[in-house]
Amino acid sequence: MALLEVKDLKVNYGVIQAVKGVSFEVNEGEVIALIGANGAGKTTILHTLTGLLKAENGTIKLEGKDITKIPGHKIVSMGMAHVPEGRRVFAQLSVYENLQMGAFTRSDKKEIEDNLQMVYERFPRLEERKNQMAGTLSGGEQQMLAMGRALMSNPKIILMDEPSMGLSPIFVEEIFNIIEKISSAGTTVLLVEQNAKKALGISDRGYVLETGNIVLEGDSKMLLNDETVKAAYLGE
Amino acid sequence: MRDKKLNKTFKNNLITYLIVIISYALVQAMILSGNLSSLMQGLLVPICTYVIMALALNLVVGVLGELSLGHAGFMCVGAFSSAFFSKLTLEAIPNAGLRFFLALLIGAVCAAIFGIIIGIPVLRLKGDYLAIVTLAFGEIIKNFINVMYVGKDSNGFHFSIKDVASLNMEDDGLVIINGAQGITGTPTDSNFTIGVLLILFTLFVVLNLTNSRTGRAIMSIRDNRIAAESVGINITKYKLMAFAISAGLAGIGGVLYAHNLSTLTALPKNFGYNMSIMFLVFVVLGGIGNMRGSIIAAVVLTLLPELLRGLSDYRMLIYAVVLIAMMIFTSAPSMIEYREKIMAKFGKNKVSKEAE
Amino acid sequence: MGFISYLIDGISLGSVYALIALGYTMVYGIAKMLNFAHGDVIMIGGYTVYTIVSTMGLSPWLGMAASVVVCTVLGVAVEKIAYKPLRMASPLAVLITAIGVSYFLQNMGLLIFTASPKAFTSVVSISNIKLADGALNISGVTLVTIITCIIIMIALMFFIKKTKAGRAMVAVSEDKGAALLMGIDVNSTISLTFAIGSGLAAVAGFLLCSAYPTLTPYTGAMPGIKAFVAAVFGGIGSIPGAFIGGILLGIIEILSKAYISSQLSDAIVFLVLILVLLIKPTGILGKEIHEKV
Amino acid sequence: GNQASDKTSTAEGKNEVEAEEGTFLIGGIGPVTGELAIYGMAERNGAQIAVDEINEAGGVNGTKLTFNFQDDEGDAEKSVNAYNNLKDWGMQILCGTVTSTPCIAVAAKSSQDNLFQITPSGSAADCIGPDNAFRVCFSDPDQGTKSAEYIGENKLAKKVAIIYDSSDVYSSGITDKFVKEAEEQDFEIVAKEAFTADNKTDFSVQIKKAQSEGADLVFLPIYYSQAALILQQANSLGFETTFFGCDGLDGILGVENFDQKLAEGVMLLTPFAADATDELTKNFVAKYKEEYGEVPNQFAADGYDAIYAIAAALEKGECKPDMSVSDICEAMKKAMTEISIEGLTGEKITWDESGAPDKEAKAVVIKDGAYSLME
Amino acid sequence: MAILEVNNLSISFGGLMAVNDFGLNIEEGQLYGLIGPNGAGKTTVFNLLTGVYKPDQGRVILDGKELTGKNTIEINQEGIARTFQNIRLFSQLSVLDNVKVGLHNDYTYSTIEGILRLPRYKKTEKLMTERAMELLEVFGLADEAEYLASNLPYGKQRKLEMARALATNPKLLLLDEPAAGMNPNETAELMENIKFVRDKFKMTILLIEHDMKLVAGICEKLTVLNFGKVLAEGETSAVLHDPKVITAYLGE
Ligand SMILES: Nc1ncnc2c1ncn2[C@@H]1O[C@H](COP(=O)(O)OP(=O)(O)OP(=O)(O)O)[C@@H](O)[C@H]1O
Ligand SMILES: Nc1ncnc2c1ncn2[C@@H]1O[C@H](COP(=O)(O)OP(=O)(O)OP(=O)(O)O)[C@@H](O)[C@H]1O
Ligand SMILES: [Mg+2]
Ligand SMILES: [Mg+2]
Repeated sequence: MALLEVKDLKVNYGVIQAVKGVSFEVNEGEVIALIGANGAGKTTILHTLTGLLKAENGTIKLEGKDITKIPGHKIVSMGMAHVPEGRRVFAQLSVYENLQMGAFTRSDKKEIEDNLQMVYERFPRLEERKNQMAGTLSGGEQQMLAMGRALMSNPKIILMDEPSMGLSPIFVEEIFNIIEKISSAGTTVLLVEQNAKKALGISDRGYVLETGNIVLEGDSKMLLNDETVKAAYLGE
Repeated sequence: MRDKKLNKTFKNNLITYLIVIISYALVQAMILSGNLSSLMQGLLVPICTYVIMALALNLVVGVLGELSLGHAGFMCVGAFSSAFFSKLTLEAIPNAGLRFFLALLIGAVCAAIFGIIIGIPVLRLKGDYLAIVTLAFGEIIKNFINVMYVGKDSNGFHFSIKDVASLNMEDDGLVIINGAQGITGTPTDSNFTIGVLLILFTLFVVLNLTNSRTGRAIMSIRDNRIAAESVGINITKYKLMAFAISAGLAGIGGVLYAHNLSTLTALPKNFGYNMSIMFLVFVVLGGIGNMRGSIIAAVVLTLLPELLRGLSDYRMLIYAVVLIAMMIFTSAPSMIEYREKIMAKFGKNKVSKEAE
Repeated sequence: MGFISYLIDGISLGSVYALIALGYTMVYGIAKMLNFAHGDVIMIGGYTVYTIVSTMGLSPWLGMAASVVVCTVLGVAVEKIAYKPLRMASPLAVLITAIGVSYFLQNMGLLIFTASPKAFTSVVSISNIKLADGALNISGVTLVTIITCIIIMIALMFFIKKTKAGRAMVAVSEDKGAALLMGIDVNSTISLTFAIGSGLAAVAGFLLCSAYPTLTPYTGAMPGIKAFVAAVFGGIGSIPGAFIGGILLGIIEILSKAYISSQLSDAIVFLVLILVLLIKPTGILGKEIHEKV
Repeated sequence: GNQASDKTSTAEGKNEVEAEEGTFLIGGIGPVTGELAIYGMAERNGAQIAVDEINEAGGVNGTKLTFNFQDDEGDAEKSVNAYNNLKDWGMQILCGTVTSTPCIAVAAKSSQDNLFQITPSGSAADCIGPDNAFRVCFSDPDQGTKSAEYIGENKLAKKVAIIYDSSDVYSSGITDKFVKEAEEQDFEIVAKEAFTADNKTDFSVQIKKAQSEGADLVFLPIYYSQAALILQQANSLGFETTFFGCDGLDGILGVENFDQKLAEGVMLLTPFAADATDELTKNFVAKYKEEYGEVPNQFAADGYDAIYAIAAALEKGECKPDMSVSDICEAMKKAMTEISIEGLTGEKITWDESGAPDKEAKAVVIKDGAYSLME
Repeated sequence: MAILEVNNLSISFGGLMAVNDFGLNIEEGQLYGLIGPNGAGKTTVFNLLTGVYKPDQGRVILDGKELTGKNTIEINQEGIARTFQNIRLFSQLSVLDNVKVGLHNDYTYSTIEGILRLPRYKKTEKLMTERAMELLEVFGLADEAEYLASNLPYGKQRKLEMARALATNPKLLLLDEPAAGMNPNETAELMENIKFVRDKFKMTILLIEHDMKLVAGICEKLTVLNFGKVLAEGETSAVLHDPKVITAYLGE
């Protein structure tokens, strides 16, 4: 059984249909890449998965349970975390407080503390800046914070929306390393990326989205060598 | 493409002007044929006043993007300065038209000056802080007029903030502004036609301003102050300008108001923050930045309590309920979406019919 | 002696403003909306106590408890019916709706309780404290109000900083979407905010009416606006700011009446407010939010 | 979005009172919502009682009266709207308006229409500016002057403090004249402290000023809702003095749950006292209580008297309901100066051409929780 | 002659030295890159150059003119225009009007002329529209001229910001991560745009970018910032092979 299973998902903004019947699945332990041009509907899909948007049609199943109609705030404790596009850190709160916010649904103090240390280990910069207001962090720092915050809920599956956007080359490497580490630590990852090359490089399978439809799917290596993908997304 | 856009704004504005003009013609026709009730006839000038106020406020709220809770104050300045003038020159200028025209100028200019004075804090403050300062200004104006006594006798003007007695006037003296009792005996120089002309004037100023270099500068400040600065827009200048013009127009509204009734007092009811809030209701209900919407909202909301008279004691309660319901209907995202969908269906049907 | 006695009067008046401002600022800080109907919830609270204590002759404690319950339920109901549909709409739309609610409550009060003023029986039975041989007089209500204010202020700050629900409120106030992603139930958090805000309004209601014991359907309107001014003065959204703003507003109001002009005191109060905001554009304790470019 | 067509559909603004053929159509205007609602409601109720009485007794020369009261929220503009609404309804005589500023605005309109107007309680001098406008109550200047005279002549005080509402036409009107008359009288005004509509809960400063200036009388030309607060606050400040007010103070004993001990010794110059023992008052108070569950105040009495004045003038002027508004007005204008009525607010009230009533002000003092006439 | 000369520029926030003794020399017509790790202070340098922040110390000289201490508006009029890392468009204005706001100071008529629609209004507006359309053409935005700026797709929004900045007719154009959020194809197109702008308008351009393909592809010289300090500067290829830069920024 797939960990996350999406069937015939349609999402509208008013009269505009942004997602036009998308089906895909994510198996436990996989890293799945969702690539596509600007405005293809990637963010919209992620927002629908975690309840920020309502689906017009279709079902979303997490561990076999239909979560399509479940209110968004209950989804985190079911094991799905989301690193949103544009980071959306709590600007007026400190780095530490932001991380604590990530563990909102949990109550085991001890484990939260362990989790925090794990995040600090992975992102030393966050520990250095733990008392700085998140709003004044640089772009890259905010991205780390957003990932750290999502990890604080100890999720089974983590959705990441363009985590490499605006990061320095060394950091892009770093982020993808971290994603791999997160994955090898047992967390399933659904990764939305503009940086198709890197995303397909670390993922097991990939889906290509174009104007609200999945036009191509398959093994990431296969996609990397696909001529149309090369032309459209890899800039080769 | 470009021409299309120019045409579109032009068309849109033209429709707005036409709505006003056609409404005017219809109402005139009804008056002439004796089909308009006294109540409605009496409401015509007040409606014009509120339409002007809504347009003026929309310039600040919709175009400049700042919240003002003090427009009743500008209106108050316009009303009192012009009523003062008209009462004073009642005999000196027997021609009502000329007198009213001069009163208009005086009211607009005085209010605009206050607009600039208020504009100064506006430059430093944002959002709710600005709102409270405009509210404060409005209240100061009201409070001050309530203790202002001005009289004139053979020795000239006398001024006091204590009482009539301390004006120390000769016996022939005429008290013009009598504290809380305000000004009585202002000539009723305004009428519906003048009101509509003033609406058209206000519309002309607001719409043309918005579609000009100045208007773009003001709107760029609204949309993103930092970016506006980065392309060299003088924030101070344009904010002040928007405030001054808006205040001047509100002053015109005040002049119209003052010359419709024979009494003018600066009570909380007429010129308090509640009135400013009422104007804000017009603007928000009509759609922020939407001039035509402001006009319609001002008309509807001025008529509504009068139309509800039949409900007697429940009148204002129902009014409140209707206001809330209208707000939710026009602004709730779910409602907007719902309306969009219906419109889309409607539109589609039309298209497919045409295709057949 | 005169000055000190005026100062005490100022603090008495200010403490009432402060108490109302706390509820205002709390709702503003979290829900980011100016709940212009706050003052009218206070009025409903006052009438509830009046009905139970003076009309039905029951105990003031019961009156106060009932008032808190009534206001809390009212606040939550109003939020659900009138504000919630506009959650994602422009803040101005919500402001206007709040004004509609304010009209509604006032006219409701008018229909139920008529326009005739009712004399409120104070719920505070502590007698006045006289200092300096009776030259200085601090009323029992003032003492209770100030102490209540301080307790509420500290409790609110503790609640927001330290409790889970409090932190949820902060997150919701910053970014509702991101808060949802943290697993926070945004709707019930906002309901809770209104519940607390309205509960505070009830407390403000019976202390306001104890200090100034006439009750009409419009009792809450003016203090509501003053408290809004106080909250902005102190830095809207800041809880200690509301307290300080309220007290200062009261003091300025009384001193300007006493030493400058009772006719122009409104103007003077507002003038001081403007000057303070010009020097400190976000109020006394307001955080200056620097936008990172 | 067409404004004009909106108007047509409602041109005949709905009105809950049927305009009955063959009756005199009397309109009333005053605030029944908003902060001044209490005055408008009292007046409406008082007038309604009078109308019912007259109709029960067979009407005026056999013609019944129909009364229609419209809300104006105490605002001049709304008042003109109410006036126009009543005109659409067919009003022939106006009993209103309740408050002064609207009254002046409406009088300007009614004089254009030459429609007879009598205001029960519009006390500003200008309320009866046009010659079609009359009033029942005393004028503000009258009340100010009379109060000062009364205090001076009866040597009630040497040092007088005034607390008044500087944002209110009524209150500041009385104050002006009071101060002026005080110069002629043998007392000194030691403090003149104001409050405003936006600032009427805390009176500690005003009271302390009066107290520290050693005022032995505090003049309160204000309405009773604020006066109740002032009395309470003065009491808690331990300020014992005489309080003296005008007709606005009437009603203070009717405040529900009010501690009447606080009002002990308060004097007021008023034409009406609900505790008066004459038959007329007793009857009226009983009826009012039965109908509306409250003790009537002076505004109710003014409304009642206004209707009786209208009835008397109609009778005297031999008006018929089918006469034109203007003819009725002319007849009544003349009749008004010839009639004399036994009212709640005066024993023999007569009017002169200016429209002002001639009646005795009664000075009453509150003793043992009741009004009692002073000599 | 250097068109931009920056000497020991510094600013700190609280205890943090965000920019520390920063210096920079750019020749006229150069395409210059400013790179460095996240949080190194690159955007802060832009904010200092454009007067958004006031430096604690240091000087900025543009084309021989001292800019230190001037505010944003004055600096723009002296000839520096910029784009923002987090896009800042006039979202409720049309694409065309966004550019016209940029033309505000070069094409003038008075408010009165505007309200009364006098001939100068018509003439100037026409010229403005022509000029704005020219600029939009450069970035391939002409077809979207009537769209609301907020309705443009992300990549086009970035281009619109550049067009708007160019409209102020600057001597120096600052671009903060122009390629962020673009896919490789869009980036390639953007590189052409930037080169075109430089050649056509004889513009000097200073840009911040993390996309090394773009940096290596079009920048002539680079300065690398690390912890607010200059880590390296010089010819692009040399800098990109500097081991210090590789460890701090590029990675293996
Ligand atoms: N709030 C909204 N209202 C209306 N339309 C929207 C809204 N948000 C997104 N859209 C539209 O929905 C479509 C999909 O947008 P989405 O943000 O999901 O794309 P994306 O694939 O994440 O793109 P990007 O790479 O730019 O993040 C686009 O056409 C966009 O314009
Ligand atoms: N207003 C501010 N208050 C406090 N610290 C700030 C402020 N602005 C920037 N900083 C800090 O200064 C440092 C430099 O920030 P800056 O935005 O210039 O980085 P950057 O080099 O542009 O990074 P990126 O590539 O991630 O955008 C960061 O550590 C940031 O947290
Ligand atoms: Mg996206
Ligand atoms: Mg940056």
